[in-house]
Amino acid sequence: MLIRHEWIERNAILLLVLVLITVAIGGIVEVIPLFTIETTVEHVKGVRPYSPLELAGRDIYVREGCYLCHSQQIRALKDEVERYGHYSLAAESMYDHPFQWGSKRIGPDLARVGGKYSSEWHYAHLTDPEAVVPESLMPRYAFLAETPLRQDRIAAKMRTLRELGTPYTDDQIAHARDDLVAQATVDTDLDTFRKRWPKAVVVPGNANGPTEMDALVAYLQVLGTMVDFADVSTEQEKQ
Amino acid sequence: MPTKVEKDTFSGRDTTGHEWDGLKELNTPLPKWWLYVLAATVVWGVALLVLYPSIPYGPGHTNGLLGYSTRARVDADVKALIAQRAVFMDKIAALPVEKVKADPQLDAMALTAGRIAFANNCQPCHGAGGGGRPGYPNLASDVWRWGGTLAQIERTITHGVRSGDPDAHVSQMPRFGADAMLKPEQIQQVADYVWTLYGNQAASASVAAGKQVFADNCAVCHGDNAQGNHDVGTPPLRSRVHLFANTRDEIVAQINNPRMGVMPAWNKRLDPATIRSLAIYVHSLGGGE
Amino acid sequence: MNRTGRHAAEQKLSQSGFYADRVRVYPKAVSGIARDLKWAVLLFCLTVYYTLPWVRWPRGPGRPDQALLLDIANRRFYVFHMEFWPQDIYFLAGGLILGAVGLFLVTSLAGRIWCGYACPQTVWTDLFMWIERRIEGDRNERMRRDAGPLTFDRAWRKVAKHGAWLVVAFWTGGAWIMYFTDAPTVTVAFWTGKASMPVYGFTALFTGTTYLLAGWAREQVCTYMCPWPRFQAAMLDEQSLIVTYQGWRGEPRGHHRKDAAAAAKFGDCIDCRACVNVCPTGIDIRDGVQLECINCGLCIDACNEIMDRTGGKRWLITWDTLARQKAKAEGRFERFHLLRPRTVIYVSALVLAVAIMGVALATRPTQILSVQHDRAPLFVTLHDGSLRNAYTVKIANKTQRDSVFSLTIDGLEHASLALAEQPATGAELHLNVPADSIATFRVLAIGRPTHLKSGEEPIHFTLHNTTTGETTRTSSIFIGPGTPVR
Amino acid sequence: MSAAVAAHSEAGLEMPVYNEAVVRKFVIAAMFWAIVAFLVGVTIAAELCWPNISMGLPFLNFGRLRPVHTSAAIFAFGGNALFATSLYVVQRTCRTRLFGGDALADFIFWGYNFFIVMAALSYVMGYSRSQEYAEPEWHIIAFLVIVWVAYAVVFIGTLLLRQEPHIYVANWFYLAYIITIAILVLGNNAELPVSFYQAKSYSLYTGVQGAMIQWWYGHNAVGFFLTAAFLGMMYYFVPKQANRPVYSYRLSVVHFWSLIFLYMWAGPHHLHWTSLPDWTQTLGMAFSIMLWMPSWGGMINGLMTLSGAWDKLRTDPALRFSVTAVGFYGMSTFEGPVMSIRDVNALSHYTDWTIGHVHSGALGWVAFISFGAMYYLVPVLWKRSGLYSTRLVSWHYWIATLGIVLYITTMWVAGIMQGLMWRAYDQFGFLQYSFVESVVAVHPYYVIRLLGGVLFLIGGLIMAYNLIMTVRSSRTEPVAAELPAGIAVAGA
Repeated sequence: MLIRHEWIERNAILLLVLVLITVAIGGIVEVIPLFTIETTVEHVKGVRPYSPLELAGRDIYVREGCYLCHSQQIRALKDEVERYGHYSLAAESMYDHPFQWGSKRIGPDLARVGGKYSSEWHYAHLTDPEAVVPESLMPRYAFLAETPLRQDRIAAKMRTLRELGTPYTDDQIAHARDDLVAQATVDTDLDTFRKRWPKAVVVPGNANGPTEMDALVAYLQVLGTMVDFADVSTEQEKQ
Repeated sequence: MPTKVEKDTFSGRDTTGHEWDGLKELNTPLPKWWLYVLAATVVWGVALLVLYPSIPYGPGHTNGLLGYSTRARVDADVKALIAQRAVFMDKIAALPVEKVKADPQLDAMALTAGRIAFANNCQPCHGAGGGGRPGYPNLASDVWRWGGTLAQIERTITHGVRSGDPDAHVSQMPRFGADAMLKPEQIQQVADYVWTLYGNQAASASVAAGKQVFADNCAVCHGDNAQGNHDVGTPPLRSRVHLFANTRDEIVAQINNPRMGVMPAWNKRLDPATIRSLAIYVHSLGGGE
Repeated sequence: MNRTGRHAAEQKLSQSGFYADRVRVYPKAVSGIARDLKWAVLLFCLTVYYTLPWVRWPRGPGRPDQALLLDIANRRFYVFHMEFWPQDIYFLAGGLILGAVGLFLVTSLAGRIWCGYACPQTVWTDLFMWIERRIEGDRNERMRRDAGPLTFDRAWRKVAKHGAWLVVAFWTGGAWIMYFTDAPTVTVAFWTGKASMPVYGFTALFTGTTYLLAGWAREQVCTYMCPWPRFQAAMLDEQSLIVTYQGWRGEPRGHHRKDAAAAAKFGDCIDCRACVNVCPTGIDIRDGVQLECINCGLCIDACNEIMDRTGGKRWLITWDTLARQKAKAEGRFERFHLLRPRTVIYVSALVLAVAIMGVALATRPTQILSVQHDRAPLFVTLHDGSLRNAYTVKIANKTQRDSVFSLTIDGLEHASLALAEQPATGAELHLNVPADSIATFRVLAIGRPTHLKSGEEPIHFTLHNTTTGETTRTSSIFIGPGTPVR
Repeated sequence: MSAAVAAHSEAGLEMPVYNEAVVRKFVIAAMFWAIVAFLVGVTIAAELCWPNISMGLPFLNFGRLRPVHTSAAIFAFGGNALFATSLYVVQRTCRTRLFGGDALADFIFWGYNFFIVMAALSYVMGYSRSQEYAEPEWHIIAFLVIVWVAYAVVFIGTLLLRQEPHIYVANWFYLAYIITIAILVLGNNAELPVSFYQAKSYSLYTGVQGAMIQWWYGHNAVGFFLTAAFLGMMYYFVPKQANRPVYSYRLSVVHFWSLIFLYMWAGPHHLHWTSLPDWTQTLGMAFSIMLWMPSWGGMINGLMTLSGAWDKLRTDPALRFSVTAVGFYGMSTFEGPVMSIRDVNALSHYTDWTIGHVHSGALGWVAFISFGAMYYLVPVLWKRSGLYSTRLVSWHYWIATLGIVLYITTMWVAGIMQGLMWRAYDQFGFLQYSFVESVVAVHPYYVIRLLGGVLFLIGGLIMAYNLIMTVRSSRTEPVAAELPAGIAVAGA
């Protein structure tokens, strides 16, 4: 074996090729089956693509690096299930480009923060976390409430995601900007909106159009609320 | 470069015979303990692969000899926890709500069970912590339509309001304006009167007239002093907390064509212990009578 | 340079074979001051280790009476009269930092004496070697037996040795468990088969690791695996007191001293190899400081013994600093430099850290107050227009007595407090918290603040233990309409 | 070295003239980015003690500065140190000037550092993919790919032109790192821009597959960027500084191949108990455990190379850094497999234990081995007779070591405490602590951690001063002739 190694040491290209093969194996065995094994993403009802305002909010979540302090992944451990709710399913992040499971909890997990607190609380908390949670280590995000949300790109973003496999319908993309505004307006007629985006949470918004904070709160309020676990059997949860 | 196997004077070992920029390598064999530990970790690793779900193939993966699954394990853990608490839940189901409240252990259990049940069932309408929202009562305040004692709350949850359940709370406020039971100016007068009960100012003549209209038409349900009546579900109007009519215009609208809430009966969805726990939790939100 | 037979053996191996057989070290028994010191430290450490779990410390009814008990399951750590909660775990961090700085200090003063005397690996290896020697004899005897055929004599001794090792290892692993659960209880449970699986599992684990590390791996742990020798090697300097062969005195070495003329050519070292034979890591100290040396000083004892016997001068191998050795070789005198910037900094850091921890320990609060404002709803309007905020109040009573705490609030106009469960309100709440426990209360604060600044105001809670008189304050907030946004 | 020179002159061979100019540039950049990385690290550590020192300014918030810290530490400081040493080592051990000409080498330098600046600016301005250690948006990555291909061409070209029959072991590791990082970056950065004119893009992968690919990338960024490549650095500088042959060629062979094979499997241990399927988690755990000895192979080779040169530790301060680095490497590669065990991970994951573990590797191993290499390289590259002050090196060493001790002990204890508090139940079977109580409890640890970071930063500043003075002071006379074997010492 060691004698043959001399061959490798004397031939840079051979060394390169062998290294390439050696390092490729692990990734191939671990990654590819995740696409081919059908149970990897559970078949549960309720998970829908993000509404325009939620998607915009999610982009802000991604931009600000929230994942560095907050996980979005309830592990299958007793205490986490008790603290945060049903453990996360792979299906629940199937439209997340990219996933935001996180790796550190400086703050609590957010996988099921949707509906847990009032929207008013989220506004107050994002503006000045210490005002509502004096022990908080979170920085202030008051500037989000002063920054109007860019509305012109939302349809393009949804089209990009559709190319990547997110099942946005033509109807949804056609109404993207209307829905973006509607979800941040309390008194709009919501019937068509609700049909397109079930379970979406309408946030207060203001007369000048939605701000970045409106979008972020809409996103936070939908987190973990899409799947109704009363309808999910343990068989469906098997991976 | 000419290569030559040399002997290292310090360790007495041979070099491999090559030299790079003055660097040489000894041809020392591998430490035996290193190989042993490597072998041991490989055995350990392979054992894990055999015992647990591990090897993927096309459409599936091996399940391992132990039949282990993290999700099955956590489901079992949570079940065990529920079983540990079930001892208490059975007692909660067997005792009347006041007795449960009086027992500190059962009370603690009921509060926790109630908190979880509330988040899953009640929160969508009544808001987190029972904070309420327009049209849905705030359960944390001290204003009650159908009564805020433990027994009253339990009954409301069990049978609901205008839910179709035979024992549900039912009451109907007449459409004083839409059905022309009061004249428009009378409605304005009584609205002025009610507006003052909220702690606001209005023209005194109109208020006096409104007070009379109220005594003739409204006091029978809302009480002589507008204090409300739990039997018929009328809210106290002399208050700062209101469900549908927070502005004067809304008061007028409510008298013209009243809106009335509906709450489902929960006895078909939740077991008695959970309902009892919910009652104790809601009672603890701060407004319990 | 004189290379030893060990290297000759390795040399043979290096020419063939994929892996190297380990070169066995057969340390010879020795007596002397270093050995006595090592025995004393060993005896002390092992006595403490094996008996400490059995020392009792009455703490009153219903409470553990073990002097040192790390009760992981209930998250309480008992150390004599002190009791630690998970929140006090920073004392562990403090202890670790103290330990690290302490080791830095000791190393810069006196080299690897931790490795040579007090490290558990050394202590148990020493113990295991002592057993080995009682059963298989001293160095020469062991080497002869191992080289010879497998006779009955050799076989029973091997079996006896490993048996004895396993017993000691088991005893060690068992004692470890006793630090985490009541010693008498677990002992009875263990032998009646009623102990939990983790107890048996961890006993087996620690039995196995003790047996392997102290019986088999021995010096290889120090040479290859332990990171500490790397750090300490980097921490030694010219002024550290280490085991040193006084080359200027010993060289040239040689044992042909038939006549005076020949003797005059040689230094004091007669090249008897006694220092090599006793070394537990199998090195030759005469080659100077090296990676494997654990500073145990057994070679000093061996050399002194030989010198006494041959009429030579003692302390050819001794504890000394490199700077002094250099000076001596040049015929100069050099003092010890115990006070150097490094040691001074370490000592001051240690003193400071000990002082801080001492003060923290002495003034450790016996109660903790945690107040969290409810997030939903942020506030409630009552029928009379006053505002109410709810708080989750946790009180940890770390004393051993059931206590009544009074809770008051300041900073809020027209304030009153109530428990969510009880309608009665007042300026002060009286809360019962049982001994050694945390109690949670849902506290409602009602007020009529006339001017809430930007929707919220800071308020303060004061907790007073009516039994001990201790007072704790913490701040929180009171929220009303007109919260910062919208 | 002197032996080699002698051999050359005997054989009548010309010593090739190496491209050291580009190595010098990379050394300067590495030193600069080291200070930046430590400074930003200290800043965000302070923000975790007192969050409002960011004053609510978006570009100072933790979420935007933390990627600046990690990128500056790993890719800017670590990366420039790796470029400097790999290009230095490959020339010398192949006895040939860099392939591709000086312009291409300079392009790598300016290109890579431009990439760093672009990435850092993009984070603070609010462009991030929010994938750990892979935050830059698509256009920055596209640029990086060009630079990296140039790097691979130069490195492999130099290997092909080598004047030595065999490829030295350090170059195996450097080569593996260059190839693998290329695969990882391409694999994990597969993304579709919203428009060619916008920075925003969406990853091709979602949820569970995205998570697996991210940690296949993330763990092997550790495995190849921070481990294999720095082992390459060790394989040149430790034997060089000790002036001893490498301990075991056979161990190099076995641990090299086992390390690069096994490392690629270990990613899923970052996703224990999550919605990643159990089978993948088991693979990750099993291979992480098997990785222990291959990792330690490097440690053994580094340390045992020093036998026979142990006394050099006292005379060569740079070697002191290298040896301590190998010690920390051994500690963190033991801790890693332990933390990959599913039940240990249940406690340690999401806590500060992980942070402590990462920093015992990053500060103790990566930074220290780089410091050792840089203290060696600067006098050699600038042809000085020695370092400006060895006493300052000692100060750097002691201050930095104390900083690491404070950092990793507090984070370890804080992490265990968080883990215990999160899973604590009371006697009725209800959770004992709310999350925010664990936040309050870690505050003192965060303050001590900050102190540890400040000490490490001070050490870095001392080093920068020392190296600048080495180049500029008249105390370290320039030497025209060949290089010293170890480090000669000018000042005391």
